[in-house]
Amino acid sequence: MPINYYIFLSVALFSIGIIGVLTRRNAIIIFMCIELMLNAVNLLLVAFSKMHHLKAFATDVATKVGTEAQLFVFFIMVVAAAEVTVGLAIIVMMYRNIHSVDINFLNRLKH
Amino acid sequence: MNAIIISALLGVLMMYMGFVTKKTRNYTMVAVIGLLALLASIWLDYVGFPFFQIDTKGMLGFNSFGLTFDLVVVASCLIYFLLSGAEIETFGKSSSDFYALIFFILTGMFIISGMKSLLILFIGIEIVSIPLYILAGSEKSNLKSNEAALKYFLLGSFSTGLMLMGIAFIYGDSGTFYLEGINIGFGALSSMMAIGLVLILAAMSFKVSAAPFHFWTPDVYDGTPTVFTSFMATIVKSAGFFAFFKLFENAFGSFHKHWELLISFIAVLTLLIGNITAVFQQSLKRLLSYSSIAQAGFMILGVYALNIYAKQGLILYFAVYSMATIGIFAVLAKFKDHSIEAFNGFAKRHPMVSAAMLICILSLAGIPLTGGFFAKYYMLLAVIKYAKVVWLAIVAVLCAAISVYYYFRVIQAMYFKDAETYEEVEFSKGFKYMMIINAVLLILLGIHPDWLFSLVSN
Amino acid sequence: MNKFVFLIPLLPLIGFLINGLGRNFLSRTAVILIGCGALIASFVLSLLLFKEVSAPGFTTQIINLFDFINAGGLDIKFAFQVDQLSVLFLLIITGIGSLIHIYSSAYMHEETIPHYARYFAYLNLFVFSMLLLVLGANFVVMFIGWEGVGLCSYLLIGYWFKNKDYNNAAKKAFVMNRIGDLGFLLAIFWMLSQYGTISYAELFPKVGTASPYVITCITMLLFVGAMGKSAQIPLYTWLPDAMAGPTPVSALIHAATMVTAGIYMIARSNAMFTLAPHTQNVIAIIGIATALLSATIALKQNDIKKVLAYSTVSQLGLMFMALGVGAYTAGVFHVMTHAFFKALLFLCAGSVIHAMHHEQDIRKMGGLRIKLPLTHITFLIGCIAISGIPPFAGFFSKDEILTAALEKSPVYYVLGVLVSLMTAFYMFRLYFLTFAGSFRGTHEQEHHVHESPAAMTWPLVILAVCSIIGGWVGIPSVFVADAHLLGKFLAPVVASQEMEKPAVHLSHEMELGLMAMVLGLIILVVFIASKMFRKSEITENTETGLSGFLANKWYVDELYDVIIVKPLNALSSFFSRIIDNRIIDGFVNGVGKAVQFSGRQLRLLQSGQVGSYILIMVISIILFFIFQLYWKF
Amino acid sequence: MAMSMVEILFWFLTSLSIFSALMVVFSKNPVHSVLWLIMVFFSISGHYILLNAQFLAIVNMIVYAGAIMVLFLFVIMLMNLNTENEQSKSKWLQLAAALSGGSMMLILVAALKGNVAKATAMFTQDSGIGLIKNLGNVLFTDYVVPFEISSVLFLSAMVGAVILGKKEAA
Amino acid sequence: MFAAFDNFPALLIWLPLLGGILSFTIGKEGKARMISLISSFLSLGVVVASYFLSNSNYLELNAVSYVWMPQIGAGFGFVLDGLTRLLCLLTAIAFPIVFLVTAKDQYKRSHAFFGLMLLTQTGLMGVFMATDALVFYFFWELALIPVYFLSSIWGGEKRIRATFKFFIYTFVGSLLLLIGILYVYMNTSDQSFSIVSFYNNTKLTSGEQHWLFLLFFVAFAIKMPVFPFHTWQPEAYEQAPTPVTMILSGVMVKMGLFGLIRWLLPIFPLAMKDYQQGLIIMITVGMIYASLVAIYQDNIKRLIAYSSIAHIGLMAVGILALKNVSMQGAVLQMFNHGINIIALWIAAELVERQTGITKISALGGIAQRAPKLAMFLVLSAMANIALPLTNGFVGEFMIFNGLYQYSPWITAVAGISIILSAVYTLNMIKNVFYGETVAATASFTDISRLHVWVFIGITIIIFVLGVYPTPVLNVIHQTADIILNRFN
Repeated sequence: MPINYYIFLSVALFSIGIIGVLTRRNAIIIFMCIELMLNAVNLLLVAFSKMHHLKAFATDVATKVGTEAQLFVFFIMVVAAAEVTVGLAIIVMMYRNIHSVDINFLNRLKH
Repeated sequence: MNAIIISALLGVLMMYMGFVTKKTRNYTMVAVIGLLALLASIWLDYVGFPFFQIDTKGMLGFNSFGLTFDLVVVASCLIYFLLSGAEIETFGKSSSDFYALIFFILTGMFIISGMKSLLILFIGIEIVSIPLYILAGSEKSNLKSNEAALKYFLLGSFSTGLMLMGIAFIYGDSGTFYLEGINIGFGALSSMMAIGLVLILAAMSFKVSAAPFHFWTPDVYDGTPTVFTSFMATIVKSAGFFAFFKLFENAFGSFHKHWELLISFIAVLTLLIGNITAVFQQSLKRLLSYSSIAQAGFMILGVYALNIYAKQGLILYFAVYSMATIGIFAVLAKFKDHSIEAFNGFAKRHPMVSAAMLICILSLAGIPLTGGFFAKYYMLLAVIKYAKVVWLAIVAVLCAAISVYYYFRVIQAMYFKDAETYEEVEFSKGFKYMMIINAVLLILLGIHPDWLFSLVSN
Repeated sequence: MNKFVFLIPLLPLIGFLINGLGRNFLSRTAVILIGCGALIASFVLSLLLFKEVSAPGFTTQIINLFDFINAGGLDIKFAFQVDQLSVLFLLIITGIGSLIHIYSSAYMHEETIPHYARYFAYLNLFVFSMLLLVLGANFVVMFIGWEGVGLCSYLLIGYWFKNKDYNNAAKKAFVMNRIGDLGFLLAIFWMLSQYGTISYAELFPKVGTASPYVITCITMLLFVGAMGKSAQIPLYTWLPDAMAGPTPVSALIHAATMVTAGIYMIARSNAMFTLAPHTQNVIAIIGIATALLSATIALKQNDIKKVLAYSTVSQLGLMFMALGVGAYTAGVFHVMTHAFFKALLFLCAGSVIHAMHHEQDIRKMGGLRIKLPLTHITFLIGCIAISGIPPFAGFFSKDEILTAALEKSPVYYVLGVLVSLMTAFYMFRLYFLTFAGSFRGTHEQEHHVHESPAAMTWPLVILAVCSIIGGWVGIPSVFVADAHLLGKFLAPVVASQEMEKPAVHLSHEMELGLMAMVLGLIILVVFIASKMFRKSEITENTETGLSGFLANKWYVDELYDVIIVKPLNALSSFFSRIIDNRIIDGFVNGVGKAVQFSGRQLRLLQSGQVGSYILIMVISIILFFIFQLYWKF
Repeated sequence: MAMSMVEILFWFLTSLSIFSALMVVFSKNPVHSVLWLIMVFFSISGHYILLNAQFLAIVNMIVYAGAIMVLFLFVIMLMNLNTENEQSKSKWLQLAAALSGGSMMLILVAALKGNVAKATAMFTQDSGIGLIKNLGNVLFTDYVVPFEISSVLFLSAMVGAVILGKKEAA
Repeated sequence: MFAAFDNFPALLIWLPLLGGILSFTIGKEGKARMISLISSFLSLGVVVASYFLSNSNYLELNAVSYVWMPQIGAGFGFVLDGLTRLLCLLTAIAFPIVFLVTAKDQYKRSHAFFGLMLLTQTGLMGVFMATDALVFYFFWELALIPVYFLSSIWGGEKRIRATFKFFIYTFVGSLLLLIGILYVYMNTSDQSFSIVSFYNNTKLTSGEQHWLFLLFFVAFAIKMPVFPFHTWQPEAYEQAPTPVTMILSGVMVKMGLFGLIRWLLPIFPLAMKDYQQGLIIMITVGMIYASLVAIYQDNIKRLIAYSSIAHIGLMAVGILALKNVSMQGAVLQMFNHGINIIALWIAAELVERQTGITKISALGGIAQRAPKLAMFLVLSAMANIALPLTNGFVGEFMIFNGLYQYSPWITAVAGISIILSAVYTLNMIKNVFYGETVAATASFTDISRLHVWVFIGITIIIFVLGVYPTPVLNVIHQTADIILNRFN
């Protein structure tokens, strides 16, 4: 499979994530869509990792090129986990106060 | 490296302070002492005595620019603690946790200051951002604070997504996360690189609240408890700019020509929106958030120019802008009413504090003899040096003139107007002296900025 | 003697300073002593100087006092020039000035001491300025005096400053003078740039080096200056209004001295004017036109001072005509004789007004010859003199002018004669209305009418004597050959104008014949006037038709009001209200408002909705993509 | 042209992930969204395996699909959001959102169509960098500093969760 | 920074600065007043001493220089050459006059008032003496800020708005100036802000010079102000407290003219040549315009403000004509105008203080009640409209003379302003001082002995310079020579 397919796939997922963020009003769904975007990135990074690895592999079979991207994905997951913790805590806190997670109710602060 | 480890340890220490003592005053004391230690350790690092020698595989590296930045950050933070410590203490027992979070944020900044890889940048930015979401929502029963936290969180994660996508594309194009690696071998801008660049630019613009990615700023700053707004709007923003600058200098410097127009557009937009929208604000807190956008517009000029003047100027700008804004916020935090009218006749009631605040405002407005002048001066110099076209500089100064309009509204309220009813605000002696010291420092930086920026060598 | 020339102007200046600064401390006598004393001392010095100058072998003396302006290639010295012309004017100024000072000491007696002192101070300052004007060795010093006399004229016209009309008159005088001054100033600059010098001694010898065009322009500009100061068309309207000042002031400033400054200036720079025939024509035409216009106006005026004022304008017109036809000596001669008789007439008028308690309307006078015998006699002498009846002074000077005019063009002559006739008519109308017939004022006034004190009458007598014999220094060659003392005296400073083609070459017989004819006409006119006005009754009915037109001074003031004053005010109000407040300031404020407005609008973008924030971010990123990827630059 | 097994798998996973992603966005019920998202994660893990990144595939399943999504589910249940009561945004806003998301994709695709790397075949054999042995090795040698640093992140997240989670003292 | 107190420029900066800080901190009204008086008189003494004890050689521009920021080529350089000397003298004279005139006035928080006044003086002195562009800019702003506070705190009814407009307007100008300075600095071969480098070591193309010229000019034009940048002025003058107005119109507007001479013409000679005609025409039109507007004004302060616009325009034209005579004349006139207009303001202030009115049509007859005041007013008004033998005449004569060499037509048009100035000045005198007294002026009392002495001092200056300007001209001619040499 050419790398472009992966690029297009992850771009598509990314865009779907953005559309989700834009169209939904539920904070949790929005957050999920953001996670979707992150996963698109992860997929792309892994694909690129493979691509660069294969390029290097052609000349050097012991090459480690590509490792860094996979580790980056690992770190993204780590960070995402931390983010989810905090994010959900915030959403829950919000819910406690206004009993809703609709972002359209976030309108006390404007202008 | 000193700074990262020590501040992380300090963070952990502060986490456990809550178990050691219940006296909130002590938290501040420990934090301040910790900061002093941090300052000393960074200074030692700067003069060439690092405590730790860790092989980071070239992912972290400290130069005079980064270390000077660290110094500025710690110094500003020191002032912040001294001025606003009392406000943090009002959070009671958990205030030690907030100190911990702030130390973690500082760690993130030090990581950013040494970053040489996109991975480190990403981790650093997240370390800074995640505690900030919490700080924004720290006033749990306050709906505004909730709202600020959620807005900040959602928008922040979104921008993180954008940044990561950008990083992915840049990796796809260059095959490395090292900034130097990205920088070499790219004469022409491939489409992948261009996309990555735009996405990262957008994400970084978001972090430094540059238009059109600034929308979170006023709302979040407004909703966040004032004492943390102060931290967010100053020290954190400096870190954002540092990352912005360092990233674009080290990773994208070689194809500067390809993105200068885009960033100049962002700069102009930021300047215009920040300044013009600020004109109509009635709340000082909100005004300061817009002003922070406006100041960001000036700092972007430094990113636009990417030369030694920009480097030196940004350091100066960070210091001066942080000190001035922290000073104003520290006073504002004592008020319940955040409208400008609340300051009517303030000068008569508290001449010392208002004089110090006046200096801060003048500095923000960039009036000579205050550090703010030289900060702006350096940005202008950098732009003129880089571009040889001055339209950007002219736009910037016209916006600076607009900024005078709203900054001086505060001065007018303090000095020229009288209030019939006013909120009684108490200032401790220490606070007053600290404000004065802060103001004096601002003036000193306005006379001899070279003391600071000469720390940055090329 | 040269070393003391500076004292001549300095003494009045000192008088001014002492009287001006000490007005609250000095006694009335001290004021008089200082004020008059300074002038008399100056006069004595002038006499001494005259003696020196009139001695044979005298050459022009230049006394450099100090460098006034010496910068950037501009070298202007504060210097005096002593020659025949300046000495002549010195004598007129200090002589008549002294008399008027003495006269004033009695005339102004009603004023309180500070104001009395102020009056003398102004008068002294005036004399100082006038002396600077005539003594100056270059145009700048002349200009200093020139504007100085303007200032004093302003101050003295507005001397009774409580009265708004007087202030307006004063302002009008100053502003009109300034218009002329601008012309003068431009001429000075032009001369400076053309010749590099404005000192007479250096300038006049090289006048010819410039092109005729330049000379014409410079002389025209100088003449504009003269117009303002000497009240010629179109800048004459201030002079009748200037009668608001105390009468001695009118006599000194607005009859005898200041208004003749223009004549002095042109006579002084005759070397230049001689080379500018076009200017000369203009001067002659404007001169005669002014003379005619104001003479007609004078016919119908009822204010004793106004008649004299228009008469002055008319006489000045005649002088300018003389200058215009190249008869500089005649012009200066007429300045001198006019100074005598017009000062005399004004002082007499002052005496009348004094006696009548500030009544100036001749319709309310009449029959004063019995009550004021001395004034009556001297006034009559003045009238005869001004009407040009020999052997009184006016005859000689006027005759000389007319003769010169005839040589240039018969038109000038005829018009000049006409002016003379009208002069005789309105002067005798004035005389008869004032002194003949019976008293027409109130009984109370009649009761109080009395002859003026000696300090007022003695100057009258002296001036009357001068008015009689003053003309004898210029006896035309028709009567006695080679008897024109003044002509001989002034010869060194007045370039003889070469007549290219005299229009009419006069034989002595013809000259005598014309003289006799004119004289006959004048006597006829006087006779008519006596018939008409000797027993006139008060006519209150308003004048209509031509006489109304004349009584209203040809409506010139109204005309100026419509074409200059009103448009200027309208323009200034337009500039102030519309352009300045609305447009320029409106723009400045508009920028501020625009910023505020856009601030108000832009903040609506900050809707508080996370969704719209993200939408804007995404759209911006899309735009950035398009820009970065597809924008070819 | 016959497709290899791997290719069939690729296209299956691709269509599954895109479909599931769309379902995440368009499901009315939040719980369904979560479930669809888990589906996306599984298909992406499948892609990882295809790309010989086994470690990440496993981590993705355990951490993301397992831990994180459960957390989401948990929260949704806690809040009793298990209904389709979410009001949708205005039609115009949704249209604008879809349009901008779509054009974002279009632009990216258009820009990347002529990419140089297209010729690279992705499924050839490699040295197995995606295996846990290799990655672990690198993570604890070269990447130990970032690894340690991320502990700070977790510490702050922990502190934050505590701060936000605990009841207000006063 | 300042190594020693052994030289005049340093003294002139330090004296008012220390005086200002001292009176700020001392907090007591009487003492603050005393300090400001002493300090201002000391400054005057120093300037006068510098006239006799040092030479005015322009070539020693860097005579006094302290290292400041060597990395960026900025140093605290000051000089007292002829031009500067005259303007410093003006500053040094103006402040004692103002302090004396207001000696009996009460100001709330007067220590701050005097402190700010002295800071303004520091700023002015610095502007005039600076030989380093950055220092120049610094002091340029330093002179502005205290004035902003002075006017906003102690000013009239609409003070905040008017002063704010004034501040922002001039601030925009100075920011543009800053850009210009930075650009020139970038193009100096030795990366220095020193004026010597600006003069001699810059390589600017003609195109660059053109727009740089405009940047500089706008800043100076706003400060002067010339038409059409003037609309801040009438309002600011009207609303500022009179002591401040005196400084503003007497000294501060000279900053713009000074800037033209020292910081504009010599640096951009090529652009100057090209813009000369347009600018001169614009300013000349502005002079007539301002004079006409002045005629319409019914407020003493606004009238004087507009008259000032016209007069300043004349000086600007004199400078821009690039003729030696007119440049010297303009410099001389800067001094003269400062003195004269301060005298006018004193008169206006004294009228306002007693009657509380500045509306011309509501006043009248003051001369009857206050002959001394009337006398001095007429005197200074006459000097202001350049009557011979007053100082105004010499300056205007020289300006017109030089302008004439440039263009007779423009001279003629500019000359109209002489006539118009007579019109509005005399109108003012007529309506305020002459005529019958009105209700507001019925109980007017004459001026105090102190004011008489101040006026006498001013009068002496007016006449000495009007009759014998040579000593002053000797001081300034070298400046004009050197600047104009750059155009040959």
